[in-house]
Amino acid sequence: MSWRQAKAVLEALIFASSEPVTVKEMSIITELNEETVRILLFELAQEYNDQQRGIQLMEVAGGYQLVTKPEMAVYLEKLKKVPRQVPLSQAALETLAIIAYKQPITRAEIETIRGVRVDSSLTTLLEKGLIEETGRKEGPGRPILYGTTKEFLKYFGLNSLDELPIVDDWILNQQIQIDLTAD
Amino acid sequence: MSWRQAKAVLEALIFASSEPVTVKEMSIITELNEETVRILLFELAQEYNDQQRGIQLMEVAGGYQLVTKPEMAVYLEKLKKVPRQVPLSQAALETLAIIAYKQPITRAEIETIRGVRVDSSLTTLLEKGLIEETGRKEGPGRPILYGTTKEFLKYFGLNSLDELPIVDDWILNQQIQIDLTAD
Amino acid sequence: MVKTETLKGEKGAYQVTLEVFSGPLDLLLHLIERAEIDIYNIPIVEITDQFLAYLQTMEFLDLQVAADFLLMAATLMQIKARMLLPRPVLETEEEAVEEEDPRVELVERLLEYKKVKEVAARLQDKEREASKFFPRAGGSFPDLEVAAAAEPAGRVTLWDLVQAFSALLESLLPRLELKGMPEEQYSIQDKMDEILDRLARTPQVFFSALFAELTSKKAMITSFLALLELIRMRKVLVRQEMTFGEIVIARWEGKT
Repeated sequence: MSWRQAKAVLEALIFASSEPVTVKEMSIITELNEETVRILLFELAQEYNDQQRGIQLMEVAGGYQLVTKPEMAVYLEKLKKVPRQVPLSQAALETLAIIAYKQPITRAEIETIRGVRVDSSLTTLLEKGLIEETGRKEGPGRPILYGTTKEFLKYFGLNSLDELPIVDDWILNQQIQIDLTAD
Repeated sequence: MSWRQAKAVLEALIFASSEPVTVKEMSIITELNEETVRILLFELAQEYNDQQRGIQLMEVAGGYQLVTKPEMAVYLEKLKKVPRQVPLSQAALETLAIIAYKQPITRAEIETIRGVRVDSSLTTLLEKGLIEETGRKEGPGRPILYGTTKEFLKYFGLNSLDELPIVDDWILNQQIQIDLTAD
Repeated sequence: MVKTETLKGEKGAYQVTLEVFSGPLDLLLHLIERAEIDIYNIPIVEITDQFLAYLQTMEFLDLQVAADFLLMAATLMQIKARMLLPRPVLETEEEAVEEEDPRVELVERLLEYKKVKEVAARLQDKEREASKFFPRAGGSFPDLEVAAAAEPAGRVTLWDLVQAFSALLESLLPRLELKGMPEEQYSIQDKMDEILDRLARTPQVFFSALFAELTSKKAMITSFLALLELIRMRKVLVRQEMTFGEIVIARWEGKT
């Protein structure tokens, strides 16, 4: 496989997949090592930019996906055939914020923080696939624990949970990396 | 809008649309006449070919759409077969653990242990080929029995079911809980 | 919940815009912020009255008042009652310390909730940014759903960056010294803008390329500090595309 062909294959793979494709997967399929795949992807990303294309390569949720460039949004909104998402409500966003930073967490714990019942936001978030049941908490009633999904990362354009905005003195997620707290 | 920009807009429109986009629609959105749109599309199609890309522009009934090139099919097939690198969700793992240790087991029995509906975990595990239907239980409704597959052994690097860590019932339940709250 | 309720008055339809709150804590926080009062010293009588007045307004407008709001009203009235009770004469200092302000728990909840609101607002920003990027929607290939691994992206730690920078400085310093160019006068802010401008043109820049054209050590350090600031502000991402490869600076994805 030539260099150019390899890039074409990667483009086709990322284009055709409904989920972000990981370097590892591309490496297995093309039988090229991961380092080579990364170089190819880097070049591909460059080409999308240099050539002033309408689409670009994006690293999201641990993989790569093709998306339109942000400056195209104004045109895309004019075409009905382009599916659009309804933004989340304030209530759903607050519930999601708590889950994202404090996962795994039970419904009762979320309700204590928000001061309201959260049944309907939980239903919305579960339906949208932004959260999922991750298990059960020890103790009376063994309540369901909730956590965020890969779809959550995709939805907010995040590569991993580490990219969640930092809130001062609300360092709840232990996964937040040292590089950001180092200063 | 420059010539190059117009092409980028058309590319974005065709890419993000759920259905083929017509010349008329593109003309309205870009405020360019249909003849110009056609020329732009022709050029765009050329570029996809000249540059040995993985995708191409295709005119289909009702407009234009982007598709992968036919020679990419072989790689796309492989994409379907790439080993799943995603660790199973906690919910699926919990279900799988119960099946592994208590097989053959019915859905209702799993649900009694887990205390939640397990439809989606079962679907996932069936899709991944980690479990299969092994028969039907005697009695009312003759419910389906589930058991683990050879794929299950491969997935966890086991030679046989005997290699599963030994646990008694009590520990099994505890173990699952510990795993779930570990992080 | 809706932002605007259309109400039918006697003289025809008119609109009333209501502040809609996502919960009683949201309303309470709003009242406190509007009154510009110290959250640690809430004038409970005043705030309780305002809270109840809001509920009355809701009822008056025939809008359903959720049970959670009523519960909060009860809590507020309870606190109010406790604060209005004549304080027992305290015999010792110890007792005085033990006498807890009935507002403490509420204040703690409000502070915690305030953070939730802050995070929700930031998530909303991210949502807005991400909504500008449209994925492919058309004719998805059947069965082609690929489960992607949460592969650790080549993240770079601050320490890696500092090391790379000192290595770079070491290699470039002789050249800088020879040039003897007049020193540039740049602030960190200038350099931050410069880096962002650059990333606006090309989404990714090699770490070394950021410093290649600089003519003094001071300029390089200023640039480096600017880069660190941008990382802290999460305006840029730093990653290593290859295991032993160059460090790459990229625009924060989703941000225009």
